[in-house]
Amino acid sequence: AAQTIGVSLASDVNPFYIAMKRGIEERAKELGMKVVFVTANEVISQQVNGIQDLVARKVDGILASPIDAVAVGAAYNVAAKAGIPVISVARHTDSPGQSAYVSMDEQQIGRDIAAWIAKHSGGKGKIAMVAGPSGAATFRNLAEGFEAGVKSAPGLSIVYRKEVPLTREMGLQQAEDILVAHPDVVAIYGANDEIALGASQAVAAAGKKGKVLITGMNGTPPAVRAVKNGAVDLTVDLNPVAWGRLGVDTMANYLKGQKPTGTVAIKHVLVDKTNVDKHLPPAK
Amino acid sequence: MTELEVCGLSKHFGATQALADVSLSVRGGQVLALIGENGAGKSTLIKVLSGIHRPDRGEVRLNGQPLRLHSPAEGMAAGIVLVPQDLHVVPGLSVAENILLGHLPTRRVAGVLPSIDRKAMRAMAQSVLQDIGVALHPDTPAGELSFAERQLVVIARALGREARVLILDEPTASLERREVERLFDVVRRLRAQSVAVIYISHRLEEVEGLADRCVVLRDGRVVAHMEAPPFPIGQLVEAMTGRVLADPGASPRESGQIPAGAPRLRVALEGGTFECRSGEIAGIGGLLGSGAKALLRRLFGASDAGGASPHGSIRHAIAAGVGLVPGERAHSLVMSMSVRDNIVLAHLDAYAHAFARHEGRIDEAVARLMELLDIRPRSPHLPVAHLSGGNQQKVAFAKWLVARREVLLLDEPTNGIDIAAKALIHERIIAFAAEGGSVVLSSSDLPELLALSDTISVLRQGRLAGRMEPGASFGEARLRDLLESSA
Amino acid sequence: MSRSPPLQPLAGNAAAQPSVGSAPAWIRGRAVDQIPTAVLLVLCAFAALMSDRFLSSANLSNVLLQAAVLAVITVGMTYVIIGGGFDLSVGSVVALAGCIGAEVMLQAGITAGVAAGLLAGVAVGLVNGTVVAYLGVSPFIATLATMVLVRGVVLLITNGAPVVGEEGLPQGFLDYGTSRFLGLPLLVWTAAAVFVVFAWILHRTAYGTRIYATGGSREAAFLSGVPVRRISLSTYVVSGLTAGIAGVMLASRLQSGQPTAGEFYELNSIAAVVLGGAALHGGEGKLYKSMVGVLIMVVLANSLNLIGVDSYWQRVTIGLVIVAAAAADQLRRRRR
Amino acid sequence: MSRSPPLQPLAGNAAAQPSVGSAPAWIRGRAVDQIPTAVLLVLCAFAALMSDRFLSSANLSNVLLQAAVLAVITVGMTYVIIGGGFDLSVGSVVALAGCIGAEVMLQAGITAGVAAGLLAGVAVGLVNGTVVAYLGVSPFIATLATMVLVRGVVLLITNGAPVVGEEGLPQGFLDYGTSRFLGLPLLVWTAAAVFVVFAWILHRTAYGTRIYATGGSREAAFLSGVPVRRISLSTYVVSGLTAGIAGVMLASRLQSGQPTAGEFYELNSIAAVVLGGAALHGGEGKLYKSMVGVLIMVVLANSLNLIGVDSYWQRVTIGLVIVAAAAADQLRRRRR
Ligand SMILES: Nc1ncnc2c1ncn2[C@@H]1O[C@H](COP(=O)(O)OP(=O)(O)OP(=O)(O)O)[C@@H](O)[C@H]1O
Ligand SMILES: Nc1ncnc2c1ncn2[C@@H]1O[C@H](COP(=O)(O)OP(=O)(O)OP(=O)(O)O)[C@@H](O)[C@H]1O
Ligand SMILES: [Mg+2]
Ligand SMILES: [Mg+2]
Repeated sequence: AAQTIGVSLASDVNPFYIAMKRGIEERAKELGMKVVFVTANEVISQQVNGIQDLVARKVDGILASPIDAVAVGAAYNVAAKAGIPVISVARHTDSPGQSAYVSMDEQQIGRDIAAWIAKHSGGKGKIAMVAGPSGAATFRNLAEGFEAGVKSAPGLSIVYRKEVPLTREMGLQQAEDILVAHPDVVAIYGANDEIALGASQAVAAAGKKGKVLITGMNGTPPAVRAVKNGAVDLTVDLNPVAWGRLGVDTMANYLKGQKPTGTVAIKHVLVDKTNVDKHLPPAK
Repeated sequence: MTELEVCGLSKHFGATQALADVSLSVRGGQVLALIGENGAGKSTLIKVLSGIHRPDRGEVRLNGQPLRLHSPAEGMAAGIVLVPQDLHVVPGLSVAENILLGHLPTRRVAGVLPSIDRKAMRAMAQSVLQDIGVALHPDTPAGELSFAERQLVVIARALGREARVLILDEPTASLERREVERLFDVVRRLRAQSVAVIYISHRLEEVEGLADRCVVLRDGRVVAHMEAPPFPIGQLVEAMTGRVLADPGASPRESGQIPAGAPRLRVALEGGTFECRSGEIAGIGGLLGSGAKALLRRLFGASDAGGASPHGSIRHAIAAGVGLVPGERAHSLVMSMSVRDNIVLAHLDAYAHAFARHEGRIDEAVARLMELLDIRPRSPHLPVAHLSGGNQQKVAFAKWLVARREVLLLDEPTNGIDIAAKALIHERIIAFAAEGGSVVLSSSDLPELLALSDTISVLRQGRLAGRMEPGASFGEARLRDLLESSA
Repeated sequence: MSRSPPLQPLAGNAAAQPSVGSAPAWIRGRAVDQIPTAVLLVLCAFAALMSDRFLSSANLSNVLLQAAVLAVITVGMTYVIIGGGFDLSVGSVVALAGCIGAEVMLQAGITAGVAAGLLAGVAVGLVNGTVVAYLGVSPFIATLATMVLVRGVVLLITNGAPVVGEEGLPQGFLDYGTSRFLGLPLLVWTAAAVFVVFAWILHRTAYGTRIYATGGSREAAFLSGVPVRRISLSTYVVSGLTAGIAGVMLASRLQSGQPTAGEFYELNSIAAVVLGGAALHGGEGKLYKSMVGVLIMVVLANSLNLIGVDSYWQRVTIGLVIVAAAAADQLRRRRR
Repeated sequence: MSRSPPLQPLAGNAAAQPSVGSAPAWIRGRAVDQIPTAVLLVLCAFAALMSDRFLSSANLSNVLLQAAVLAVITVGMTYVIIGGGFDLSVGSVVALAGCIGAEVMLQAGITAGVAAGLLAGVAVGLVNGTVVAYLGVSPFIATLATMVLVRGVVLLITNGAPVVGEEGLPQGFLDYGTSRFLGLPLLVWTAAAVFVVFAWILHRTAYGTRIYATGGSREAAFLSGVPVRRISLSTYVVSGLTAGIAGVMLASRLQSGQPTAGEFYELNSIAAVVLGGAALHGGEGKLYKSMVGVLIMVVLANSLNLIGVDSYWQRVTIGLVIVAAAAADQLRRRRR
């Protein structure tokens, strides 16, 4: 019988995970494997329940992007006890139940964004941060890396910091307030592309297009297009589709007995004006 | 000896001075009657006495000690027990639980776990109910009781407490003579046990029969003290209203004419057909829980009343000129809405076009009716919840005078209404019938029922159990026979 | 049994009319009715004190813009709540209307798109109203269910991705979201128009009175010939319609149909209505007061951003201010 | 003017006692009362049919484990709702109790940690209860405010990061979250114990009856000498306490104090109570029925995962099932 992989992503409405889901589905089809998804919506206990449901369902392997590093521990252990391998994708955990990790270095991405801003702002000026949802590990790590990066550039300072849900509306509303409170910001850091796209609208409406750097993250197609037309200045291509594919490959190999050691890394790429053409989504 | 004194009490609500410098006292072994027109401040006074309202000024003393109550619970702890005018029972709880709510008997299971002693609770409830001669099952959910039955539960609730001062606010408003008599027996017994009783009623003949002393309130002030019976009704009325009324208690209508013509209303009941002709006042009599409310609702077209309705729906009934004054004010009035909006609610179509209400015409009609029925205070924008009980009842009646009606269905229409206004409403009812209107009148007040009705149908448990036609024997004795035979 | 001296007429008779309280009491009576407005003014004064940018015209127009969408939703929510109901589905309807509107707009033009968005809102309102008024399901549970269900439908329709098309939404529609008239954004004018129309209906027509009656006492309304079911159904339709309008407005503001748009609008909108002094059991409330409630919510968030309060402290502050505002408003109802 | 035949004694007299319906009616009466249970059974049957793993003992214990935390929260929520209130803050309290509990545990041991968690819950309950019962603020707005405020406090305390310490939480505590007794997780036993204790209190003691009275008719209860304010305050304290217990339980399950834990628990918990047949206006409901409501919610989510329904369709399905369950439950109340 075909092997079944259970998948527990952190969210099913975040474009990043939607793209990852596509990669997983594509690759599993190519390999003749079945996939079933359970949903978590960034709610930790729901993810733990979902993973346990997958164990109860006796899937052959589980791919998960844990919302929190510690909280899924018990669920991972249940899977391990049932002899089901769990591979973390994109977000990691310290659980001994974790069989492998397809990783990203969130802190490093944050530092890279800060360095990019330092370079393009001439190393001077005020920065506003619209960080991701409170308490979410990924965005906490990103923000920490970013703040560390800003600290190492003496001319830069963070004058505004707010944690919000990852929606375009929030990006828009926050940027509107930022531009009133700090008309002289040189850059707005957006925790993801949706926030950056919302911020770009507020900046355009205030007639400051091109005068304020806007950074996003995830490399979603609308954001890459926005980089191309200058509305957004930077996004980070995490290539979630490839990531999903790699997750399935890793799992397939694992099930065949080729156990990877430690982490399987995937690279992130900063996308700005200079390299955007290579990252543009294919026109339909 | 218990003595409750009230010294210089004042209380206002917004612009209304409900009590102004009221002083009185009552001793154990006395029944003090408190009377006054609708809105005179009677309920407000006893709400202060029992801890529901805090006074603005003045003091209440119990046995010489100043009493500062913050809730009825504290009042009860001090021995002051109230039967309020607005009947409140907890619909989801049983009769027994309602009666004993404030002091549920508790036992310990296995010597430790606290638990309600349901057996004791039933027994205690049963004994209080028996005291007032009511055959209600203690396990019946209170929500299923008729209005009068709920009134009895509320009375039983008060009688179940150890009272030093018992306050009754219009306890008999929807009770029939038999229950009234039993209640009086209990009150007299308590008086003999030297409980102090304050008794509020608009049935002045009750005051005569029960009270030892009488205080008259008008516009929040004490206008008369009478220290011993008898209390001639004429004098009481004069003190209440400041006017001399021409014998308001007299029977205002000559019954005995059944108008000719086909019945305008006709419904088949178990046990016979109920009919009412044009120009007829058809009385409905019945003891506790007789099903009068259900019959009136059915005549009105309420879809939940069971049985086919003549008009199909309330909307159609209203359009055909039918109006209903339900026995319960809460079913008739939207308490949070103004007097004005309540009065026109059932006739909005006549007072509005598609895009706006005719505010001017509404103002006119409302002002006219408030004047006519003497609804006080004369502020059309006041929420109905802020009116006194009797004034609310007048609003419930005014609702159907605002547009032309063919049929009026009245359930206890004068419940809680003072004697002058009652005469006025009787006049209106009679005039309405004289102009060819049909009236179906259900009332627990037998004199009222007999005085107004042309025919009286007796209901028992929703069945038509008998009918009294005009004639020589049309009268109280015969009606009583009908009501009580086979009951 | 001697008769004691009868009738002792005491003190001077009061007039037939109960005496009217002193003027100050009257004024006090009105003033406490305006507590929400006072709270709003205090908030604004405080914000102006703490940040000199608060009163800048750019920021004030900002505040109105941010309030516009919530205000339109809250118009419908006020209808539902006065009618004795509750609508948790408005946030999902905002997303639905925005996404369907955007989708249709891409194929058939702006008018068709807007119409489709509003229709989608009305459709959900009809479902809510039918389930509540005719099946008798508790409004909370019925609209919680449609909140989840409609969000699912939006995600299915859009596959979870924003609706923008290849070339973006029609320019005319984007212009609507960014243009101004007499210095104020068109979106603010739209909200004002919606307010005026629905305030008239609620406060000046027979239908409006019937909504109050239905919410105030279903039984009494029923016995006064008010078609209570139809009225309560209609309030959900109004709420669906206004949420639909809000969804289209938000789509123009976000230049796309967003499947995740509108989250938490339901709670904010209900909070605004209650802050405006309406009772959740129905029968009470005024539309303009709900708008004051909206402004309290929006000014609060805006001013905390301007002052630069930390995100976590913002939550604490918002919680405190809401409790304080609501408690102040209760002063006027204190009795007993 | 002839006298017509008088009294026509009709049919047999009914007894003084209201006549008792026929046996079938009685059974019918009871049966419709059990609609939520029937819905749960149908759901389970359907799940068993669609997935052969549903009835496996591993999965059933799974379901109970997943239900445990929500069940404990719902115990308190049932108290609040029967008492005529509403508590939106429970989700935030779960996070607060978990984080404070974990923090204290790391410093002062398990017992102190658990006590601290429960105390934190009780404290929030006291605040809610005071604001609602003594300041007279609408429960919706009061607990919405504390929901936001407490979440802010949690984030401030934890700085947004999970509480685990260097070495993780004490082993004994982690064991509690994973151990079993007689084949069932200790967490399930905890929930069962909480249920039994609070069911006794609610259904067997005078205090319990007073809660029903307060919710059923505040006015009647007040006039009967029930200290309605104290009773309604106490229900919020119970809700805070059970949310605190749930928070500690969840922390043991998540092996950490999570500042974002508990989101949406408030809505799920209220939904469970209402699905169990309680009325949001208070005075009605049974604790075991609320537990049936919890199981409906949990089985629904679990079975959709087992069957492998797409997550967007899951939302649609959940919405439909909730409406259907609630509508079925209304059959028994049909009137007007
Ligand atoms: N809660 C309230 N808010 C505002 N006004 C009130 C309130 N309660 C009573 N009033 C006013 O106080 C006055 C006295 O009312 P009260 O109920 O004491 O009259 P009452 O003598 O009991 O009349 P009735 O015979 O009609 O019951 C009335 O004018 C009434 O409108
Ligand atoms: N059609 C009926 N068949 C049997 N019982 C009935 C019927 N209608 C009413 N009852 C009984 O009468 C009680 C309620 O009736 P309803 O409220 O109509 O009476 P009512 O005449 O208004 O009573 P009251 O005068 O005591 O207020 C119920 O307890 C019910 O048992
Ligand atoms: Mg009174
Ligand atoms: Mg009656």
